[in-house]
Amino acid sequence: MTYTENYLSVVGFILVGLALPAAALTVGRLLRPYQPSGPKAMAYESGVLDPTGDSRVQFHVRYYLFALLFVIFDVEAVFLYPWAVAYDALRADVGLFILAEMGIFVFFLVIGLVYAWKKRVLEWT
Amino acid sequence: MNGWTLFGPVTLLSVVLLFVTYAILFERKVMGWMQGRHGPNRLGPWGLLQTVADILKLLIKEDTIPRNADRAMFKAAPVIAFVPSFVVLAAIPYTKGLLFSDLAVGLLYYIAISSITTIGILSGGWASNNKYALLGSMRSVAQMISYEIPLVMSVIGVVMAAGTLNLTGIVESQKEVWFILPQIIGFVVFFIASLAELNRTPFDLPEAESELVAGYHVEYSGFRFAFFMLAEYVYVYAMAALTTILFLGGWNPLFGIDFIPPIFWFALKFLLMVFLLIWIRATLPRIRMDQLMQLGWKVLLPLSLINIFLSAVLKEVFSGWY
Amino acid sequence: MEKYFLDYDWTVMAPELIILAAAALLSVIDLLLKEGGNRRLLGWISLAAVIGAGVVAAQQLGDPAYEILSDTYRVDDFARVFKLILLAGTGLILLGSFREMDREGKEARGEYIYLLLAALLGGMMLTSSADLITLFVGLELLSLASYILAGIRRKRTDSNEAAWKYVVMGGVSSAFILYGMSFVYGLTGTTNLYTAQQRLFEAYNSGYEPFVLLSLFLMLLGFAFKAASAPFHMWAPDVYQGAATPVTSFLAVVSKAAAFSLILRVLLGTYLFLLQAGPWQELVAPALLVIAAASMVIGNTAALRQTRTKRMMAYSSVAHAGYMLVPLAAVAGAMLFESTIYYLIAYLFMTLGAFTVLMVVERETGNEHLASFAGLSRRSPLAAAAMTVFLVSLAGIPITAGFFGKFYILIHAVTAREFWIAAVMLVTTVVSYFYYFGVIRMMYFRPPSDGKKVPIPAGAAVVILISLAGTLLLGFLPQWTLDFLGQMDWMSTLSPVRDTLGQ
Amino acid sequence: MMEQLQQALPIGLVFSPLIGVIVLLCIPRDKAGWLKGVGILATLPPSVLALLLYFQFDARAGGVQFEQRLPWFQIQLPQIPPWEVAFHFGVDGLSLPLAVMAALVATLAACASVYIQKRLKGYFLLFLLLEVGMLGVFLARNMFLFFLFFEVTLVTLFFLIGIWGSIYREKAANRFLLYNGLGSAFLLLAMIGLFVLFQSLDYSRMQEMAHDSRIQAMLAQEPVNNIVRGIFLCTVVAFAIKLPMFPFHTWMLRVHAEAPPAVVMIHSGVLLKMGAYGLIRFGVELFPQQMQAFAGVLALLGLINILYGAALAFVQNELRRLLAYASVSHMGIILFGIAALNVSGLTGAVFQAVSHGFISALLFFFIGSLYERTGTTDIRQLGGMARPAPVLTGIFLAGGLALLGLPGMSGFISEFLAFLGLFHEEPGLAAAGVLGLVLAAAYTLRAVLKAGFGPVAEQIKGMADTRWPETAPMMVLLSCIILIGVWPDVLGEPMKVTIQTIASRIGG
Amino acid sequence: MMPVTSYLALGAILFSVGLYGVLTKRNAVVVLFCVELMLNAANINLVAFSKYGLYSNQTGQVFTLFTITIAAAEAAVGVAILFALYRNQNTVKVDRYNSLNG
Repeated sequence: MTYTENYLSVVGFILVGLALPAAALTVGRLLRPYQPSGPKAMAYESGVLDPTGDSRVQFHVRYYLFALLFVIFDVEAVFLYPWAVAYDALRADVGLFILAEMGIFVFFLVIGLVYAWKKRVLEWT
Repeated sequence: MNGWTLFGPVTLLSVVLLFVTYAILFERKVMGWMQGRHGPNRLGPWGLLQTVADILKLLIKEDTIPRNADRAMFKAAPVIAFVPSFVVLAAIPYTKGLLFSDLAVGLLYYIAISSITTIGILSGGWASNNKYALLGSMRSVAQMISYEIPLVMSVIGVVMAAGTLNLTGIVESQKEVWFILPQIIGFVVFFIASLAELNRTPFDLPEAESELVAGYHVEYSGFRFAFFMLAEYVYVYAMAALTTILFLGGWNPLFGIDFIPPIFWFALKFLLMVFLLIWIRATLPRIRMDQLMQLGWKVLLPLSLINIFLSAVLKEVFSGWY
Repeated sequence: MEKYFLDYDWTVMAPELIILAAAALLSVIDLLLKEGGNRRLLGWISLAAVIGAGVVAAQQLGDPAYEILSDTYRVDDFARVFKLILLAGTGLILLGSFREMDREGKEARGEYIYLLLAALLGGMMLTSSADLITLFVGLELLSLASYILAGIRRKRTDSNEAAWKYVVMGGVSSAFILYGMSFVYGLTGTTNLYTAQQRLFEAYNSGYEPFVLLSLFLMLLGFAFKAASAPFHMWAPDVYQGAATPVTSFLAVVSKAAAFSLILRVLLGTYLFLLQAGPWQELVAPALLVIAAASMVIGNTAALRQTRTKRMMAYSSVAHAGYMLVPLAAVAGAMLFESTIYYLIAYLFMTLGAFTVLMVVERETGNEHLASFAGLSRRSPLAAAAMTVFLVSLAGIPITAGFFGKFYILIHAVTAREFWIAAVMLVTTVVSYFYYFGVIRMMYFRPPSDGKKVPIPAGAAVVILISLAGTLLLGFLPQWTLDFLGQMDWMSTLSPVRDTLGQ
Repeated sequence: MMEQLQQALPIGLVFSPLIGVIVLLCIPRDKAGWLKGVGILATLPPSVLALLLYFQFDARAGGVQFEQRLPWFQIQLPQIPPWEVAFHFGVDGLSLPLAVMAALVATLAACASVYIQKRLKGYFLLFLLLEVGMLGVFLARNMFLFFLFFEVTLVTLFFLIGIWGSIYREKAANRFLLYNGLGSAFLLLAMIGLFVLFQSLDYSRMQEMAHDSRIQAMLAQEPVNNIVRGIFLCTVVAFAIKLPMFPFHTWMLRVHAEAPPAVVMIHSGVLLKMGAYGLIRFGVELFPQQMQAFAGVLALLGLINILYGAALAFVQNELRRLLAYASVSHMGIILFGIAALNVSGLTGAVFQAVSHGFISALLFFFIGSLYERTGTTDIRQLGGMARPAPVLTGIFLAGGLALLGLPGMSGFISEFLAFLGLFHEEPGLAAAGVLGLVLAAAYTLRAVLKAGFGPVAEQIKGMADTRWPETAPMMVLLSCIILIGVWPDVLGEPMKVTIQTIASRIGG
Repeated sequence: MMPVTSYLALGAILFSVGLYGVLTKRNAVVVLFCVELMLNAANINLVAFSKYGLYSNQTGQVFTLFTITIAAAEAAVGVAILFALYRNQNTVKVDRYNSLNG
């Protein structure tokens, strides 16, 4: 299969993937009842009263901290993947230096991880 | 674009839907047995039509949307969650010939597309304008991104060993020995992380009924709810397939028993993985949020990093072995 | 033949490696030390590393230019001299702020030190880069560390705001630089500065002039920001005011020096062909001259209105950026490198000295309003005298470093026949007398608010003395520095290293 | 050996006040007596050395004497040989009288500093640095050095005005800084321009080049001559501010009114003369053609200075302001002399510079003494001073007479020479200028009579007369004035050759 | 050279949108997004050039990897600073950040 064909197939998957919900929801609309009423449209909180206050409350900062950590380590993976793919070729080419190099790279990230660990960023409290 | 381009996905979709239908039943049955009860057994022989009935029920259920919800986003969220789960399947090879697209970066493709679902979950929770839903979706996102890191890192050992990101290539390179052996650490990390990615017990905190009512889909009903569930089970399918490919040698036969066709080998291993997932669900209790995060960052991530270097060392020691 | 890592002479990177190792080591030690414990050790280690790196860099001065890592990293005299400036600046800041950071934020002291080293490392990479990628990475390492440093007093709103403004504006300027770089790459297919020069020349001659110039001007906008020169100086006053004083002096001295090395390297390394091709005289030089003149005018006039010393110093640093751009704008003069670097060295001493005194005063009075300096001549005659010398030097009055530096730049401008920029320089210098002498007036003419002595911590005292000596020596005995700069091989900056294997 | 010592005379003279600086640094701040004593004593070596220089100077030989160069630094330049700057000092007929005058006035001003009350240590330190600056200005043989010393006087004077001045001292210091800073900027520009033109800043070298006919021809060509004109204008403006010439004079009024009298002695007596010196040294010597073209304007400005200063001096009641306007007026006479561009004019200008130096030093010494006793310098409150303080009034009278140019005193000689010079060139303007002399008589006598005679005013009833420590310095100044007045050659002889050389070069 | 024009246009549009957003948006988070948008505009250019440039090669993509990393780090730093600011100021409205002035 060629490069283009491979991705055409992916496009096919996307189309089919979109078609299923479209079809199912259309069919569902024909079949299901529609009787909206006040309490039904109420957001669920205790089941009796309207929800108190805005639900979009301020999140705890830890969510953001984990998001940041994620970004950093995900980007690390960006470098690890090409390296891993080309590992054999590079190993033959420049020897174990290639390993040492990645070792240095990972070492610095580990320092970052240890830092976060030590600063209790990783605690979910 | 030829016929296969659309026909293939449609066929696969049918297969997947079938799988999901019976995977749910299977799960309930297995859990029933394990817990010393029968599980669904009323509809159809052996309860075979139970899930079908459930689906039909969902189809005719009223679709309520909360007053304060962000309607457009509320409607779009299940679709955003579901579509990627199906699109990732494009890259999965079942045998050497049976595959939909042979992407050179198949593994990366899988990881990249699958993370889009997170957005669907987050927008669903946000659009519901409900505290439980929002909290559930935030937890879900936190969990998914936390475990995506070990997931991604644990595969690097495999990539190093195979020297390619192409999934067919990875299976081919397991002719001699499956990666589950040399990459045992990677496998363990990968498996645990995939459990978490699937939001399955013991990592099903985002939808923990006892804590959060039902998590991010608390306000969803009818078929919109169904699509969230569908997405989860399609991911079970996809993840089991991926694990099979990455660590269990895909369609490669065991002990050279090659009279069994490769597709059956694949199916066997795949079903084993599915069973394993169900088994764990029935066995383990749910863990706490803080334990969850610490496990991901403090245990799995370092392990997967170590695994990378162990793989390299292994390569040095056994160079020429595979 | 391709060369691989171990074939290179890694010793040329020794200064960078020392700093890198120190930064890594310090961050680990900082984690291992007890929280709230004494962090004095970190300061000493960092200082030792900076001095060690400086010694190594100094020993390499005069060696032939050398390129390492597939021609992406270039160690020539230009880079070495700039590295020495950066190291000296950082070393003095570290020494001067030993006590200061204890007070400003005990919890962030370790971070402060190794972020400073990280920023320094970024600056050193920047000066040595011969490749757009390394250049950009170095620049961002410097910038990112600086953003955090600016906000290191995280309990204080002004510090946070400073960091915020810095990160947004810095991000935009990085985007400009990167966008410009993308065009360079598109036209040349290479990220090597010197290869790009030849190919840009070809591209220029085959109908892509607009893109060549576009890339240059986009980058120039970004560079103007990094050097805090007009028209992108707006961040400077806010950031300088909000950041802790040692950080401010880092931004004012080290960051600026690095920015100038960047500007010189890119413009002279990659775009020098425009000089022969024509548009330099028509477009580039006027643009640079306008930037320089605008910086001088805006910096010096805006500084007049300030009542906070740090904001005043920020505008003053904008003005000094303008002065330092003059040699490059008047590229025809032949003392381009010498005059720029002489001024940078002078600027280093006088600005650092002034900021250290400012820090001492701020420490005692609790703020950095101009009024805090009232009666300093009574409260600490020596600090006041030193500050006077620094301010007089900043104002460019003989026999100080600032005068000689300006004088040198003026000669350069006049020999390049750029008379009007010389005139602007002089007039704005006179304007600057007002605010510099405004501080002096406070120190000497106004009575102190209370008669208490202002204590000067030992580290700060040493920095003040070194800066004082530097300021006076550079003004009074310029010959040493002139000789030193005269021996450097500047011309190698302009052309690629032909023979990296040393065969 | 002897010769070497003689060679080192100018440099020794310039830096001799530094001995005092070092000694002062060692004295604790609260020992007022010691500080004053050392401060005054420290100004003696320069005076002694200056007199030695004067007597050693070979008047007949003319030219530059006691020349000494100590290498300092050099800047590598493209194409042309490196630019060497040296510690290059020496005297010629132009600088000698001014240097001697400066040293003497400085000593006497130090004596007048006994009235200073606060922060004595800082005061004398700055005072001595100021002396270094002004001696350096007159003795430097290199424009770069000239500029450096010029700036030293600027900074030190800023502090002296700003800290020890009277009520509006800060404003005065600011104004001083702004104008003189601008002047220095122009001077710097002119200096760099001159360097580009002549590729050297040595006086001798520059003069040589300026009078080389080939170079003159080159400089007269189209694009270059505009640059030359620009540089010339920069030079003129720089020194016009210092002098001060008419539109630039306001800063100087404030300084006169606000600075402590001892500082004004130096300022009015010496520092203003740096403007005159610079105009002759750089304007006349280096730009003969431009100067000739400009002479008419210069004379006109001089006339304005004379008449404007005199007219305003006439209506002042405050003695300091009166003397400030009188200074403006007298500086106009210097401009006349320079504009004449001939031997008598230039001689007159230098004579006027020296003589006015002594006269205004004397008058401000008087004002210092007066203010110390009465707390006022307003002539309306000072009537009948002669009765309680006859000596002081006598000195005031003598100074006033010198100011208005009474024959037998130095002012007469200088005014006579300057006007004589200009009559040759611009008779009309010179005639108009004579009006200024009449006005001078009027305002001087008005002030002297009003303050010294008539009924005794309330405030000064109990005032004491001067004692010898104050009288003696004033007498020294007065004797200098009279010495020059009765024996002009004492001043004229050393400068004769130099002035003649300058005049012959410009063809005057 | 036809295809590259459209990529360049896309890049230019993204860059302009980002710049516009930085200059006009009042929400601090959006401002950060806009900065990222500008950086990504440059990435689009780089990748486009690496395929369709005058000299097409892989360097552009390598460069892009680096800039993505840097952009991520910049976003991380930006968000971290924003937290600190939010904690002290309790708002993400940029025009409320005005404690710095002369």
